[in-house]
Amino acid sequence: MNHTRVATVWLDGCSGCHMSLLDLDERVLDLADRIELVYSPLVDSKEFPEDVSITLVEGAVSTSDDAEKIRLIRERTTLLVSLGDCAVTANIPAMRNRFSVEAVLERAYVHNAAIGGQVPGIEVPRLLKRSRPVHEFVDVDRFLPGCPPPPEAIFNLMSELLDGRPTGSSIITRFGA
Amino acid sequence: MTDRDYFKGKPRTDVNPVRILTFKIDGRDVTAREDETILTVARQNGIFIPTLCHLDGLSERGACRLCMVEVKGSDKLFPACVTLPRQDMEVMTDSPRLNEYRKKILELLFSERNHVCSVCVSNGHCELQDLAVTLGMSHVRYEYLYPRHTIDASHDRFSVDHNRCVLCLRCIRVCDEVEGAHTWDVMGRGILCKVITDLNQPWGTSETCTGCGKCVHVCPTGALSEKGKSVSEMSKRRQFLPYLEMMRRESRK
Amino acid sequence: MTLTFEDLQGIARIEEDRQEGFRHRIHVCVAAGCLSCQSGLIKDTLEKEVSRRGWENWCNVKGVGCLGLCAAGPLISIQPDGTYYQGVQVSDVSDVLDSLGGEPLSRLDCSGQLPFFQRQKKIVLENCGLIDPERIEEYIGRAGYEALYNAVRLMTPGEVIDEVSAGGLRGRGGAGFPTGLKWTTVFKAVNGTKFVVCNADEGDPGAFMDRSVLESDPHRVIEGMAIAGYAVGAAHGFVYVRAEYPLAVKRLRTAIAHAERFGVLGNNIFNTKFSFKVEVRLGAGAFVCGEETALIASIEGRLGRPRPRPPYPAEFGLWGYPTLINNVETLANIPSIIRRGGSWYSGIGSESSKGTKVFALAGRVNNTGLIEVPMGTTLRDIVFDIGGGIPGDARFKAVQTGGPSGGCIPEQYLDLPIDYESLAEIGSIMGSGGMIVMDEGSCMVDVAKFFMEFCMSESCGKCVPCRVGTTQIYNLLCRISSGTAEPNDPARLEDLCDVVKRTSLCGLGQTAPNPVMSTLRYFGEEYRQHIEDKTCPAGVCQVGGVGEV
Amino acid sequence: MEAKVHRASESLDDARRRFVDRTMRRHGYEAHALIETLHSVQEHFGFLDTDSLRYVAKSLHVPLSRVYAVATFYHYFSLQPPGEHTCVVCKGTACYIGGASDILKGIEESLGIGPGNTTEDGLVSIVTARCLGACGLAPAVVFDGEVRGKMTPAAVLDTIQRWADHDADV
Amino acid sequence: MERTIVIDPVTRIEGHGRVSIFLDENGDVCDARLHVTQFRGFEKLCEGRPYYEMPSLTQRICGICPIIHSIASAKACDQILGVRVPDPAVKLRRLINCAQIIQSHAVSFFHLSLPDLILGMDYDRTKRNLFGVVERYPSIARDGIRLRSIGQETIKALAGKRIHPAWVVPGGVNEPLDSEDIDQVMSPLPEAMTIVRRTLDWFKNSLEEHREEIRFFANFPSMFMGLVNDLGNLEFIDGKLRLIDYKGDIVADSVQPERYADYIGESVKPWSYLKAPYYKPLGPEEGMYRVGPAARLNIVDGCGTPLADQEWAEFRSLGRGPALSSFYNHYARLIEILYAVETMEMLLNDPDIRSPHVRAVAQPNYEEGIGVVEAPRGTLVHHYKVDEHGLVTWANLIVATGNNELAMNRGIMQTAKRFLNGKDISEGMLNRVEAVIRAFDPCLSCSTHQVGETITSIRLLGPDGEVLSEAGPS
Repeated sequence: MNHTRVATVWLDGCSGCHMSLLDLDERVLDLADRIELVYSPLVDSKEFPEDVSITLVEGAVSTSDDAEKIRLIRERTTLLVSLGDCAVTANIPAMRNRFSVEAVLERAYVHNAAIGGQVPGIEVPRLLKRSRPVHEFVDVDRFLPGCPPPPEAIFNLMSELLDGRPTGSSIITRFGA
Repeated sequence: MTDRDYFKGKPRTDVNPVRILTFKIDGRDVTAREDETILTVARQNGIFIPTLCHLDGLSERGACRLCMVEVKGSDKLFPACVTLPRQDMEVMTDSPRLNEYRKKILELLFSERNHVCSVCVSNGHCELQDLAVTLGMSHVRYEYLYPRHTIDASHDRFSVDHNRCVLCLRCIRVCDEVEGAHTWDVMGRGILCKVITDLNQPWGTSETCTGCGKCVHVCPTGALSEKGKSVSEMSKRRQFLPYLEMMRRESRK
Repeated sequence: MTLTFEDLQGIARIEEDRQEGFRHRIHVCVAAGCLSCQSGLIKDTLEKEVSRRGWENWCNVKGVGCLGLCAAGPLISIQPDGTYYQGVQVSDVSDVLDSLGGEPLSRLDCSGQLPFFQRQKKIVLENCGLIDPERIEEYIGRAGYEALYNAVRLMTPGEVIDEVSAGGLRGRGGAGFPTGLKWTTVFKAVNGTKFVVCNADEGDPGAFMDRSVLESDPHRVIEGMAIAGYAVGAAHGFVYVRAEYPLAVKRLRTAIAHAERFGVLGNNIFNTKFSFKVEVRLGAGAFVCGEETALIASIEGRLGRPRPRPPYPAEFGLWGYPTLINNVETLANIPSIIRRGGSWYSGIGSESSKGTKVFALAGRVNNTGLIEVPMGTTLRDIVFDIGGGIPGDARFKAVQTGGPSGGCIPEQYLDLPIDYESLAEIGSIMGSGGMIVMDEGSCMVDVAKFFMEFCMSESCGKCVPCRVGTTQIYNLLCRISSGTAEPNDPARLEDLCDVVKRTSLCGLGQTAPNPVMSTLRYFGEEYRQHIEDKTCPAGVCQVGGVGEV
Repeated sequence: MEAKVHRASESLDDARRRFVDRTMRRHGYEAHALIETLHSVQEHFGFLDTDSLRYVAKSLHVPLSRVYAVATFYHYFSLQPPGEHTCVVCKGTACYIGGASDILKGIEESLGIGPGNTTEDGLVSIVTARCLGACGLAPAVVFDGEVRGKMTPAAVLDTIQRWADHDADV
Repeated sequence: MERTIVIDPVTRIEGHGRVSIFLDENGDVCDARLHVTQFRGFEKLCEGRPYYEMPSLTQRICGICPIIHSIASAKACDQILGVRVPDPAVKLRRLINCAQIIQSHAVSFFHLSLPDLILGMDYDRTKRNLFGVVERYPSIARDGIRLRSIGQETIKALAGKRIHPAWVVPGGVNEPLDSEDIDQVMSPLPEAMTIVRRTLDWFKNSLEEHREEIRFFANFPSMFMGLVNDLGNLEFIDGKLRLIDYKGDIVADSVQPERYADYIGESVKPWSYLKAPYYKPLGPEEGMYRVGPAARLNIVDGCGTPLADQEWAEFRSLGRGPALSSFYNHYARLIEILYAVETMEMLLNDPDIRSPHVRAVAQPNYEEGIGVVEAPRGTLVHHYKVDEHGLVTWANLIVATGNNELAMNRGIMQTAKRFLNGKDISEGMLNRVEAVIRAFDPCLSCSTHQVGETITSIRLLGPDGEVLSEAGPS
C-alpha cells in the first residue's frame, strides 16, 4: 500500500497541537496505516526530507532558525498545514511582541537570575523582533485554528487531505477553541 | 424667531406619517415600515446579516461595515443597519463578493489589536470569535499590528483590556443613551482611537461611573469584563436592553 | 443702517473717485505667501517713504490679496500702469518710488511671466490683488454686493436658483455635485429653519485656494453666502474655517463686521424681509471635517466623525435642520453668476464642466502660485505655459491632483482637457484644486506613501476599513519603499485598496486608496524596481536597508 | 498610555479665565460652544490643561469624556504645555516634495527630538502642520507664528540656534 | 585535534534540544552541552496581564502537562487573593492532577522512550518510534495509547477539554462535579490499573537487559529535591520541599515552598536559553540536584497508597540509599502512575468530591503569590507579583526541566564518554546520548526558554567549524 509521506514540525509552540494529534488515541493507528511519518518530534529523523506530501506545522515563527526552517519545509512540502492558533495567529508567543526583544530577554536572564545574569548569545538562534504566524513567512495551504484544535478536527482534515480533497473545507474550529 | 432659538432645540423629531412598503430581500417579498432599516426587516424575516457595532436597543453607528448588503441596480454596498428600504428595492444579503468583503473587514479587525482568544475571559462567548466561525475566516491575511495596549483594572468590579477592544463603541452608547452617565467616550482618531473614561483617567477614579455594568454586558468581546472571571467565564447578559428600550419608547408616547 | 441700491452705487462712485485721485497706486501683496517673505515690512517702508516724500495725495500704497505668482514673492504691482515687480526687497523701495511715471525697473520686472497672468481667466480671483481686503468700500467699488441687491430685490429665490442652475456651476469642493440641484433640495425642504454653511476647512495638503480667496476677497464669499441664504430660505450662515489660517480668519471677521455695519448682513437687508447673519466657526485640524456630516458635527461642538448618509444635510443637517453646504470657491462664483447671468457663466468652460477652476500650482514647477483657468484647459497649458515648465529642465513625471483623494497623472495625459469627468476617467479627481507637479526627482512610491500617511492619520477611526485598512496600506508602502517587500505585495496593495474603497463609510476612506491605485496603474514599474531590484530610481527611498522580518 | 496631567501654573480664577468665560457666554453656555471654548483656552493658556478641561465641561454641561474626546480628536489642540518657542514644519505635499523631511531630519539630529515634542529645557517645541497653504514657497516653516518660505535645514537650525543664544544672553 | 559533535535536533523528547559534544585531540570526550535554543519570554509576556488570566496563560507553556501549570499558577493566585481554597476544590485539583500524571508519564514512557527500551538503542532509526513498536509489540503499544487516553479522557470529563482546559481557577475550580462526571471518571480506572501493573511487571523483568544503561545513564551522586506531605509521603500539589544528598541524608526538610528562593538560585549559560537552577547554599558548581519521578521516590518515606507503597519499597531496595541512575526515572514513572490511579479511586470515593463548594471568591488582597508543585518532571515554581489592581508586574518561573539542567549536562557527558570513542560514530551511539536525555523526560517546551530545532545531521566539526565527517541519517 502506498503510504503518504507526512511530516509534523514544531516551531514556537507548547506541543499541545501534537498532543491533540495523539489525542486521536487508537485512531492514530488508523492514520498510521495510511501514512509514513517521515519527520516529526515523535520519530528519529534529523533532517527534513524531500518530497513530503503533507506537513503539519505547530507553533509560531519566533527565531531566525524557525524562519529558515519553515522556508525549507515549504520548499519540500506539497501541502502545508498551519496547525493550531500559534501557527495560524502567533497566539501566545505573540504576546511578547508588545515588548522589545531586549526587555523580554533581560527579564528572564538578567533580572530573574541569581548568578551569571547575561543574555545567552552563543550557539542559540537570534530571536526575531516579533513572533509571527507561519503564513506571514511562507504560503500556507490549509489552516486549522484552535488552542489546540480538537482531535476530531485534525482527523477530519487529515482524512480530507489523504482522500485527495486538498481544497475541501472541513469544519473550522474556532480561534482559542 | 429669535436669534438663538434653534440652538436650544434637540435634533428634529418631527416625523411624517409612516408608510408601509414592500421590497425583496434575497428574493423574498417582505413588508416594512419605511422607517425600519433593512437589517431590522431582515431579522424579522429570519434572514441573517452579520453585525458587530449594531445592538438592539442602542443607536446605530454604521461603522463596522460587516452588515453591508447589495442592492440590485447599484454597484455600491449598503450598510443594512442604517439603510432604509425603498419600494420594490431588491436587496441581496449573501453573495461570494459580500462574504469576501466581510471576511476581510473581520480580518482587519483581528489584525488591529491583540486578540488572543485562547486566554480571553470571553473565549467561547465572544461575538468576534463567533463571527470568524460564521464567516469562515480561518486566518488573518493582513499583518498583525501588535499595538501596545494596557489593561485598566482600577475599577472595583470591572476591567477594560484595550487589547481586545474592537471600537464598536457600544459601551459609549449604552452609557450615554441608557444609563445617562456618559462616562465613556473615545479619544484620539484613526488607528490611535481608544475608549476612555472621563478625562482618560483610571476607571476606578471616574466621577461619573455609576458602576451599573451595562457597558460590560454590551461589549461584544472580552475587552470589558467583570473582575475575577477567569478564562472563558465571562458571558454577557443583555436581557435588560430590549426591556429598557421598550420602556423608553413607551415613555415617549 | 439699511442700504439702497443708490447707496451702493454712491459708495462705489466715491471709491472710484478716491482711486482715481491717485496718480500711482502701489499694490503690495499681503497674502500669507508674500507675507512670509516680509511683504508686510515692504508695505510699511513704502508707506513711510511716501509720507516722508510728502506724496500721500497722489501716491497710494495698499496691501492687497494674492497676486497669484507666489514663487516670485514678495510681489507688488503698480497701477494703473500694470507693472509687476517680483522679489522686492526693502532696499528696493526708493528705486521703486523713483521710477514711478518713468521706465519700469528692469531688474525687478516680471513681465517675462506674462503668460502666467494672461492665460488665466479670473472670475473667483477677479478682485484678488486689486483691492484691499480689509476695506469693504473697495469691494463695493468693484460692483460688490450688487448681485445680492439684485437677488433680494429683483428676483425670487426660485429665480436665483434657476440662474445658478443655468450657469451649470458644480461644487468646487471636489465631487462636483451640481450646485443648483443642491440649492433646490434645501429650498424645497419644508422646515422653517435652515442654514447655509461655507466649508472653508481646506484640508488638502498642497491646496490653498480657499485661504487665498478668504485673505484676498472675503466679501465675495460673504455675498455668495447671503445670496445662497436668500435662495434657500436660510437666515443664518456659518463659515467653518481652519484655525491654521489665522490671517484668513482675521480678514473674514473684519469683513463680516464691516458687512454688518454697512447693512449687507443683518436684518432686513436692502429693505427686504430677508435677514442674514454669518458666524465664523474655527476648525481644529481634522481633514475629515471637510466631509459634510463631520463638518456639521464639528460646528455642533462634537467629534468630527462622519455619519452614514442618507439623510443628507440638505434635509437633515445642523441640529437636524436643512443645511446647505458649499465650499469657498463655489460661493465665490455666485456673485458673478447672479450679476452677469447664468448663460454668461455657462459660456465658459467645457461641455460638462462650466466656468473656471482655481488651482494651487505647486511642486516642481517654475511659477508656483494660484491660478484660475477655464474648465477644459489642458494640463500642458497649465504646467508648461502658465506654470513656466519644470525648473532646471528636469523631466516632467506626473501631476498630482485632488490631494489625498486624488491621483497622479502621467505624461501621456498632458493634453487632456481637464474637467470633472476627464480626471475621474484617468483615476484622479478634480478635488478642491491642489495641483502638485512632480519631476524625475520624485519617487511615486514615496508620494503614495506620503498621501497614505496623511489619510491614515486623518482617518477619524470610526469605520473599520478606513481605520485599519489605511494603516495596513501604509505599512505595506513602507515595506516597499524600504526594500523589504515581497513580490506579491502589489497584489496585496490592490486588494487592500479595494476593500477600503468599497466598504468605507465616508468619502475620505472611499477615496484614500486613489493615490496608491493611480501610481500602481501608471508607475507600476517603479514599484517593481523597489520590490525586485531594491532600487529607488528617483533616489528618494532608503531601499536595501536590512529589514527585520 | 495614561493621560499625563498637566496643570497651568496659575490659579483657576486667573484673568485669562475671563476670556474663556466670555467665549462661553457669547454662545449662551451651550454645548455646541465646546470647540470654540477650547480654542479660547488654548489661545490664552497655550495648551489645554486638565483644570480647564474640567472647568469647561462643567460650565457647558458636557460630559468629561466628551471634552477629552474632542480635545484629542482635533490635532490643533494640545494637552502638553508648549516650549518657549515653537517651530512648525509644514508637511503639506508641496513642502514634502520640496524637502520638509530633510528639515525634520536635521532638527532631529541636532535637537534630538521629533515632531510633537519639546526639548528637555523647554525651549523649543517642534510641531508639524498638515499644510500652511504656503505651497508656493515650499518648504515653509513657522517660527513663533511667523511664516518663512523656501527653508533649508541649515536655515531652520540657524534660527533655532539664535533662540538658544538669545535666551542664554538674557 | 579538537572536534565537536552536534546532535541536532534531539528527537523523541517533549521539546527540542541540541547537543554539542566536544572531543579533545585524542578523540576523547572532554565536554558536553545541551543547548536549549528557543525562548518564549513568558516571564515578560505576562506582565500587565490580570492575575486571573495566569492559570490559562501559563498552562500554554506546555501542552503535555498544562494541568500542573494551571494548578501552580492558581496556587500563586490563591495567595494573591489571600483565600483558603475549599477542601473539595483541593481534592478536585488533586484528582485532575492524577489524571495528568497518568497521561504525561504514559507519553514519556510509551510514546517516547519505549522504542529505545523495547526495540533497542541500535534499532533501525526509521522504525525506532511508536509506530515501530506498534508493528513489533502491538499489545504493549496499545496499552500505552490506552493509558494515555484514560488520563486525557478523565481530564476532559472533569474540565471539559483534554488540553488547555480552563477549569482550575484562582480560589478553586470553576465547576463542581455531578454524579455523571464521577461515573465517567471512575469507570476506566480498573483498566488503567491492569495496564500499569502489567507494564510494571514487564519492565521490572526487563531491567536486567538494561544494566549498561543503568550504569551509565546519568549515574552519579547528586542531591535530590521534591515536595513531600506532612507524613513524608508523595505529594504533588500541597507539600513542603525536601532535599536529600546522594547518601539519602536529609539536607533540608519542611521548607515552606514560599521560601524557595532561599534554596534555589538560577544561573545562566551563554549557550542555552534554559536557565540552570542550583542549590543556593552550595553554589552553582556544587549545588547540582535532580528532580522528577526517581528523585521523588528517593526523597519520600512512602507513597501513601497501598500498591504504590509496595512497589516503592521494591524500588528503594535496588541499592543502598537513593537510586542514583536517572535511568530509573522510567521505573519511577510507572510507580507514580500506579499511585495516581489509586489516589483517584480514593478521591472519587470521598463524599467531598461532590460538594458544590469549590471556589473561594475574593479580590486581590496581597501583592505577591508563590505556587510550588510537583510537575510530572519535577518541582515547578510559579511566583508572581501584582499591582494593587491585580495586574502582574513581575513573574518568575522555575520549571521542572530546568532543575535538571546541570544533571542532564553531566549525564550527557557521562554517556558520551562511555559510548563514544570519537573515531567513528554510529547512529546508535548517539542515540544513547539522546536516550539519557529522554530518561530525564525533559519538557523543554516547559522551559519558558524552550527549544527550537535546526535541521542538520550529526556532524563532526573541526575547531574552526569545518565539517569533518557526518554520520547517521542524511
